[in-house]
Amino acid sequence: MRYLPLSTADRTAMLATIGAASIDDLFSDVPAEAVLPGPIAGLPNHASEMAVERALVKMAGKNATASTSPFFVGCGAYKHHVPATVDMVIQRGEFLTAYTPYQPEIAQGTLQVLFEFQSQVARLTGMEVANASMYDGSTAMTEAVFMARRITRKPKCLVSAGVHPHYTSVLKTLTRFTGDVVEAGVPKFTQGAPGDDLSSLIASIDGDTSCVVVQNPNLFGHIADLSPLADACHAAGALLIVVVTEIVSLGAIKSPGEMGADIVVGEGQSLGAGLTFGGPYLGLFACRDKHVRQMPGRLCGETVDASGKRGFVLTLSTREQHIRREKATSNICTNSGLIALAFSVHLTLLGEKGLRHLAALNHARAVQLAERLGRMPGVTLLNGAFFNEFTLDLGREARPVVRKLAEKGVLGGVSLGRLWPSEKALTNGMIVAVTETATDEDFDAFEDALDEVMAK
Amino acid sequence: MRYLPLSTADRTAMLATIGAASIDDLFSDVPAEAVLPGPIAGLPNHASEMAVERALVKMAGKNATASTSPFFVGCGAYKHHVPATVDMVIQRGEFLTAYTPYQPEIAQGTLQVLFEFQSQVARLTGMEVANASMYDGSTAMTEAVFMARRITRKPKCLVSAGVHPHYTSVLKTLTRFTGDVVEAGVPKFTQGAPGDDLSSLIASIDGDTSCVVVQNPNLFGHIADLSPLADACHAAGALLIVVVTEIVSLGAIKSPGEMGADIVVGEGQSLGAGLTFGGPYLGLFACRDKHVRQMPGRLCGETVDASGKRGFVLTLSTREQHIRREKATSNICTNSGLIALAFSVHLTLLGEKGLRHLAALNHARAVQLAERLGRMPGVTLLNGAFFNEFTLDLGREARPVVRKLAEKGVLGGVSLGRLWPSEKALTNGMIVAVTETATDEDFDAFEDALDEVMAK
Amino acid sequence: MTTPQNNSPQNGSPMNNVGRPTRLVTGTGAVAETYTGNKALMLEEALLFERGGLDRTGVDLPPVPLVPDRLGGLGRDAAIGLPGFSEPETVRHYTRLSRQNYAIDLGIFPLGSCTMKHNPRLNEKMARLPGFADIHPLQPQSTVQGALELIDVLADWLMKLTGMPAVAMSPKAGAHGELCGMVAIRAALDARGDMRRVVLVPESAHGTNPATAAFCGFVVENIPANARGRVDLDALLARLGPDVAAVMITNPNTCGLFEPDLKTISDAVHAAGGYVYCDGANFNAIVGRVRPGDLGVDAMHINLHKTFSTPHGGGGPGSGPVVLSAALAPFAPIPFVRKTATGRELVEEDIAATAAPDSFGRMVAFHGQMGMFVRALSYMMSHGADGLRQVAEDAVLNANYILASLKDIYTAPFASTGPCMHEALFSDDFLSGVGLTTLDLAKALIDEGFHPMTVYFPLVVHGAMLVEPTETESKANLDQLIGAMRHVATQMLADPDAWRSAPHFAPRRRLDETQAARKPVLSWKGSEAA
Amino acid sequence: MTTPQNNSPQNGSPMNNVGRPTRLVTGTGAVAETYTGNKALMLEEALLFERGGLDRTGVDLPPVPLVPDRLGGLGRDAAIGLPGFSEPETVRHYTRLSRQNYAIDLGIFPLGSCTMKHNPRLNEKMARLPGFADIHPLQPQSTVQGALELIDVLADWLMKLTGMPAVAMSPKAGAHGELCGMVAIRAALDARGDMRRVVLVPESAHGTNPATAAFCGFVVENIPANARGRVDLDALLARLGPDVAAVMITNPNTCGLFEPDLKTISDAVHAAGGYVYCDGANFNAIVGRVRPGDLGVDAMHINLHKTFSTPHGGGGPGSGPVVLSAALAPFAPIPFVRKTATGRELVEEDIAATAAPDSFGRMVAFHGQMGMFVRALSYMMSHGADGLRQVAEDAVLNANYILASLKDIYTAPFASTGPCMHEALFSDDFLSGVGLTTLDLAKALIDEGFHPMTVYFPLVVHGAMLVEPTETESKANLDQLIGAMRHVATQMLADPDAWRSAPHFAPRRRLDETQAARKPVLSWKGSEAA
Ligand SMILES: Cc1ncc(COP(=O)(O)O)c(C=O)c1O
Ligand SMILES: Cc1ncc(COP(=O)(O)O)c(C=O)c1O
Repeated sequence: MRYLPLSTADRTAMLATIGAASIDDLFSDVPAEAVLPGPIAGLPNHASEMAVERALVKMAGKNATASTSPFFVGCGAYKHHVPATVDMVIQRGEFLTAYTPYQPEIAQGTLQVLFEFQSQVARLTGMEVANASMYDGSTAMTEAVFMARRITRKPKCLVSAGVHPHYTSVLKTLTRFTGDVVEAGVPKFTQGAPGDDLSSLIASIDGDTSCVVVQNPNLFGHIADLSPLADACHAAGALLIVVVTEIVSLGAIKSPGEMGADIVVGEGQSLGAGLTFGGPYLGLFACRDKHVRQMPGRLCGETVDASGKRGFVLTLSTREQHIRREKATSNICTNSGLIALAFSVHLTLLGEKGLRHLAALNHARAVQLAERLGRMPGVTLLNGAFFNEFTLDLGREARPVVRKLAEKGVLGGVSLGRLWPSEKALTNGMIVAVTETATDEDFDAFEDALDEVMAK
Repeated sequence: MRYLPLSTADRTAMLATIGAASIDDLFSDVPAEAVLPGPIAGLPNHASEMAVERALVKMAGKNATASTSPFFVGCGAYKHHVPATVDMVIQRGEFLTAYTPYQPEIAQGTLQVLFEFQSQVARLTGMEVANASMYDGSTAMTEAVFMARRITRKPKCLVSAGVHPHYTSVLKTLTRFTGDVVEAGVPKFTQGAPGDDLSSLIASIDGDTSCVVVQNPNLFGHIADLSPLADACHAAGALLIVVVTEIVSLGAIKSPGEMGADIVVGEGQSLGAGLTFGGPYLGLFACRDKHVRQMPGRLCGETVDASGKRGFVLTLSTREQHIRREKATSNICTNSGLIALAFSVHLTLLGEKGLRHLAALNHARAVQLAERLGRMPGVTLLNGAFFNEFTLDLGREARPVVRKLAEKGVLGGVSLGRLWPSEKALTNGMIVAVTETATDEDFDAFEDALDEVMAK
Repeated sequence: MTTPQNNSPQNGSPMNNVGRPTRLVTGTGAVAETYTGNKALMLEEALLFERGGLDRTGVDLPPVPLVPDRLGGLGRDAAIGLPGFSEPETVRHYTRLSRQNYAIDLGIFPLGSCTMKHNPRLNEKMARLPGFADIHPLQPQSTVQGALELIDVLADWLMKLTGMPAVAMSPKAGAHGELCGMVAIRAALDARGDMRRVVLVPESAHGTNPATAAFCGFVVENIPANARGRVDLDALLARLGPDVAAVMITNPNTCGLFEPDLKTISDAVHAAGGYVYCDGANFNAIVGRVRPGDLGVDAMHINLHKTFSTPHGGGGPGSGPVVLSAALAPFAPIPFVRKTATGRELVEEDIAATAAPDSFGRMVAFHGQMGMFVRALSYMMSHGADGLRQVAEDAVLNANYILASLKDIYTAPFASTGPCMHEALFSDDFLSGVGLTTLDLAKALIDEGFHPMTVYFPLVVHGAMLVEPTETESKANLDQLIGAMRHVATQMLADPDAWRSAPHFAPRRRLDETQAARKPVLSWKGSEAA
Repeated sequence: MTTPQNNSPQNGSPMNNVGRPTRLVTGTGAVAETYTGNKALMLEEALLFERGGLDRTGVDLPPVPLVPDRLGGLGRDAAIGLPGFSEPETVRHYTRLSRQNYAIDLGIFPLGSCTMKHNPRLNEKMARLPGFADIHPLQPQSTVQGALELIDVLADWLMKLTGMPAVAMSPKAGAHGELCGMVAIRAALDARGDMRRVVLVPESAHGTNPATAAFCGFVVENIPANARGRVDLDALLARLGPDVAAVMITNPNTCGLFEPDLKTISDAVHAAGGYVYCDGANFNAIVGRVRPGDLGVDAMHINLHKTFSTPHGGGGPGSGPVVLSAALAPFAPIPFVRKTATGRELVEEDIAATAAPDSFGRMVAFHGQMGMFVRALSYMMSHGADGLRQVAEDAVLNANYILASLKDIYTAPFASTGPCMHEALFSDDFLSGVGLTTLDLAKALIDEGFHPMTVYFPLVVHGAMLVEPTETESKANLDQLIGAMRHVATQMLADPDAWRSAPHFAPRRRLDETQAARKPVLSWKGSEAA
């Protein structure tokens, strides 16, 4: 076995040192009925690197990859070009194979990266402080709602209908058992502003409301000014939690912080991570300084060493499970360290200049395609304002259309029938995402394929 | 431009420091008639990483890769499975982006690797000392012939007809101008021992002979006992130079050193390098201690530092061009450092145990296919003894057969019509290589395709 | 000429870049400090915010087509404050930072409870195959059959290795897996209208256990350990009753010991109407030799980033699938993969109502840590059933070798009770006389070129040192570690004062954690370089 | 218990693993040496032969089918002596070794004449596309049309950038390119039955120039440099005659200066019946701004591993295509790519007789450094014609910035003659008073975290220091280097004795090169560990 350094001779010598007759002696605590005589049946034995590679390459070959098809799928995961430098950095053994930086003297690399990452996320979201990452956007949102409850000591959480339905159901899974009350709306196909109706959301804020959760751009790609909502929340002593699933949008549109958010959670996948069928992704979590001690997750802070040099450490860990146990702000331990690094490297390569260029490019390309498809017979563009994603009403059930497009080699978007099966009113909706990776040829292929499918 | 750190402001500030009015002032030595007004015409301007990647992926897509076809092509370059660890190591920036170790205090990584590489090559070839690599096997062979002339002070070099014809023509290119006399034979299709006839080679050794160059296994895959040839050379005061193009063979067959070689040159591509359409590959060069000062190329040696710790340095550089200039043993400077590292990592992963297993596997698989194809009507197996490569007489011109096999998606071997166009007697020959990567399905596909082609 | 001024002394005496005077240690002729603060290959690196610029970038992008924007007047006008680097500066920034880290690729990383084993690069290569890395979670399922196959095959391995009938794949890490398991237990209780809410957790448990139980509304009660470092069986049995929803137990436990009574405990808990959650973080000790299913466990998470070699990445990502008993299986979260006539499909919202009526819902958006799944399967296929059994045996052998080789000097609280499993537990009692602690010992090991063991965990042992070598360490490496640990301990007892200030050779000396927490500086507040 | 004995002191006083006593520096309380010899992240690493074993392996292979062998009785029986490592030990061995290297990824690497610029990782990614990395040089040409296209496109870039009508792609490095060019000149002379054999080479030339000329049977004569560091035009013109076959000239030359008279020289050499070989190693200074073809050059090699960013890999591989004038083009080596009606083909042995009757033959087996071709083209396409011009301008700007910022302290032999090109030349004359040399200065820079410049080359300047920053260094990096160089120089003049023993912080102190050469130890002669 190529991964096992011990030779048979080593094993014998070591057993002698230990004073054990056989390896079985070391497992003497295992009750007889649980002892397995030999390798577990029904599983293959060890295999060469060649053989494993052949088998996995075969499996991988059965999937249609984003880069080899005209690709317009979004809804919380976006295909962006990740510079080759990003992968080179995260493959450095010193980053890839390190553990959580528990011994700061020999983990300054990871720690400085986390400090820079936290700073980048805080600035991007327009907040004062960000943590060292959560699992992903959906779990970060749930943590935010719990944090709001801890801060406001109120039970009710209002969730906008524009929030990604997966995110909302993750929240519901846990609130079933925590006594939090969740009121989540149902999206509408309002021409010009698909998704939710902020004014009615504002109307339903009351004295029991701990927080309002809203996504911007929302699931349908619509973008809104959240300032009135923020004011309403604050007037009622509630917190505004803003979810961002396409982080690149913050290179073009006002940050949640600028619009008055108290907590910003996001999915960082767009920068550095790639699609990878949904994971590992990157949960972003940012808030105001005054709330930092109620924050979940790890935090890296600046300090000095014994000789006066600047250094970094994990800090405020009295919030965390390994110290506070059942009183911790969260149970999270392992987070998304390496993806945070990838995010930070990608954002460092972009810089403000590159991020703004990238965001502008995404938006302009999306506008081009939206207007082009919007002109097709039977197709209605629902969005007024949007960033790089928009919703089309196809005037017929969208899910079969998406499948037929795939048969033609075009990955054309996400049908609301898949995401919101319970809402029949949405079944004609298809959400289309456009990034810098889509070429004019991709646009043509999409329009032609859609044309053919709609013709039938 | 993403690779250029200077900003316009930087440039202005620096010109000021220099005291130059414009960048053109710095090029004032360039004669007016040679000054280009602007970017060179007929070439595109800078492009995004995305765009470059798209263009090159398109080009790459036009080639049929070895891993995706039943593959049996050899003749000096072999498809072996390279463990993923090898590529990870050579991508470490500290190895990949270092220069030749001119400052040993901060190049011990490269230097220790070279020392280990030299030791591995010496042991593998059965010699006492090896250098830090040459460009490839063909150029190493030419250097060996020149080294033999320096040692023996004799003009004539006999080249076996079993030597790869590319290698022989590289030698001829240079000897045209150096006064060395090269006598190279023409291969025969001798049943059982295709290639050269060692006894006639022995017969042609005379007092003017500086060296005899022989390849083992030879171009046709045939392996021979070189001891008689070695004795004959030494009796006549000539050196025996042995060329090895499939280095994995030395895990199964007697080393040139054991058979009396004075200089061993080889192509190290089989371990670590991959096919890469012919380059970069790895020239191996080994000899006896007594000849080391006539050796070409860099050498790494052991020494101690000022505090008594063991360390390594480049040594015996008085042989080299940067010191001896026109009297140097060779003009080589940059060699194949990183490929030597890849070779060394792969061989370290294998170890003696793994190398012998790999070699035995290659041989057994080759025997299986050779006997299977040899039984096909109209096909004759020419080899008696061979390692992982053998020659078939197809009873018809082989080159069209190879092309037709390719049309059927099988990369079936190399036709002698391509390598030895001048020798019509060889045109029916096809050289087939078999490595650990070929599966039983590949064998079936090859036989079926050959069957169909031959049927026509 | 501006530069020399920029770099020259602020005052009379020469100062280096980081503001420290550049002394020459007289006599030795050795320069103790350098102008740059670098020491040959030990390189200092400024913050991105100190060196980068808002006008700098390391990417080239196609021009933006000129179209009227549709941002609804919500364009971002104010500067964001994100400095950039050119590509060469970026590569260097992160490469230099990486070199300030210790890692498993550099040497033994014996963090108890963390299973820092070798991370094969084949896994990395496989995870990067476009067929796995470049597919979207919401693509039509017909276009991702290979991905569903991989998840299904991995699930099969996990069920067979644990002897459990079901597995939930989507949890993102161990603690998330615990949450998934405990939520399943809550759902099962609710389904039968059972209001019991107490969860019993051993004192020695990892912090995530009580935190998780509390996170989904349970009330946590500790149960003590006995003198042999195992759960106090009598205390536990005594506490069982109609209010006890579950027991959370770690096996092998966090003292590195096997819980011999687990089966007895499980039976008793089941008899009392509760469930047994097993923390599987230490599965590496028994994989292929013991199936938790045979011990009566109802739910157990598996850290793919421990037992199955996916890299820790400096803190994640992980992956924490949870195997479930027949009693909990119906409540498993969506989505999950199931076979169909033609291939495989995801059970998601659209068909959940009929295909998984009792499912408690989602743990996460999308389908889990695909990138980790590929790595873990690549690892499992490489080892195979035979190799995985050998993994457990070598892991336990290595730990016992360390225990046997150090227990004459190091206090080994439970060594008398027999062999340990995959990790050896020591304490700093033997240093109490000289006023040195586990911390001092850990920092001394840093100078010796090792990552220290887990310190001060588990809490049940004062000054704990938990050493988990894993099976991927050679005997030679263990001998060097043992030699160094014996040397340091011996020297500490002989000359204590020399050992209070380690590390001396690391990029930083001991860091002031108190100051960091008292006035937290958690993000860059200065202004950018340019 | 065997281990502690293995590791414990050989005598009374504690010894560490590498046999040095473990002193405690009293007073400071600092441990000066460690048991392991490691110093935190600076890790010692034994030789493969000391740690590996003949029975150890880091690969798994399918079983060998049982067939009678056909090795003709030539099986290898005796042990070879090749120790192996498991995969984890292998990864660690090479990762630890790598950390003892300096590299461009760590910091500025200002080796004059070597053009150590940033190596983009996009190039690495592209070179690893299976379509380029996994194809055999002897596959039927119909199956490698994309590869032939790449070579053809790259050739077109090289010809346009140099303004030359032909290019030979197969040479494997710069020196090999020189050889190709000089052989072409020999072939051209022979073709016209011309027996001239003298090649004129400036004293300042790189060693490969005279070595190459001699290698293919020419007689080398040096020509002197003038006071301005350029070729002495009069001396050269005076020497021209019927016996002079060629002049080998480097432009910009190895003093980092442009040869303003090259066109004049070329015309004179041609008039005298000779050829002009230009060493293109320094092409980075003029790419996109000057085309050598406009200066009358007949042949020039281009180091793709310098100007076009392919990595040096610790000494190679490189790639040295040679551009050729119309006069030499017919003699170019085979193989080369040419367009056909349907696509592209290789002109090889089979059709050479008709397609390339005057070709002098092969330089190498197969078709050249494909892996480097892909990287170079990826780089050229990224920069484009506009970016490449900027490359030359920034490279020259950076070098002049260094020259201007140091020449008040450092002796700059030719600074008075005007700006330099891509590299700044200094000498250690300014240190002669204190008995310190270029070597001492270089070693001091190692401690400061920089790779030293090229030292003692070119030979025409005593104690030369040739500093080539390249265009991929930021102003901030240059300022730090300048600051450090000023600091070290100032300190050396102030307190010379402190500076004779650097480096102090590198993995090794100064190494004994004399001993290495006097009794060479060039391979491991001991026996393996096990
Ligand atoms: C015993 C134990 N339980 C649970 C966990 C939590 O696992 P994770 O960090 O993957 O959330 C850990 C990880 O350190 C652990 O050691
Ligand atoms: C001026 C000059 N000429 C020729 C060469 C030789 O190039 P290579 O090392 O690629 O053979 C070099 C490389 O150092 C050089 O600097």
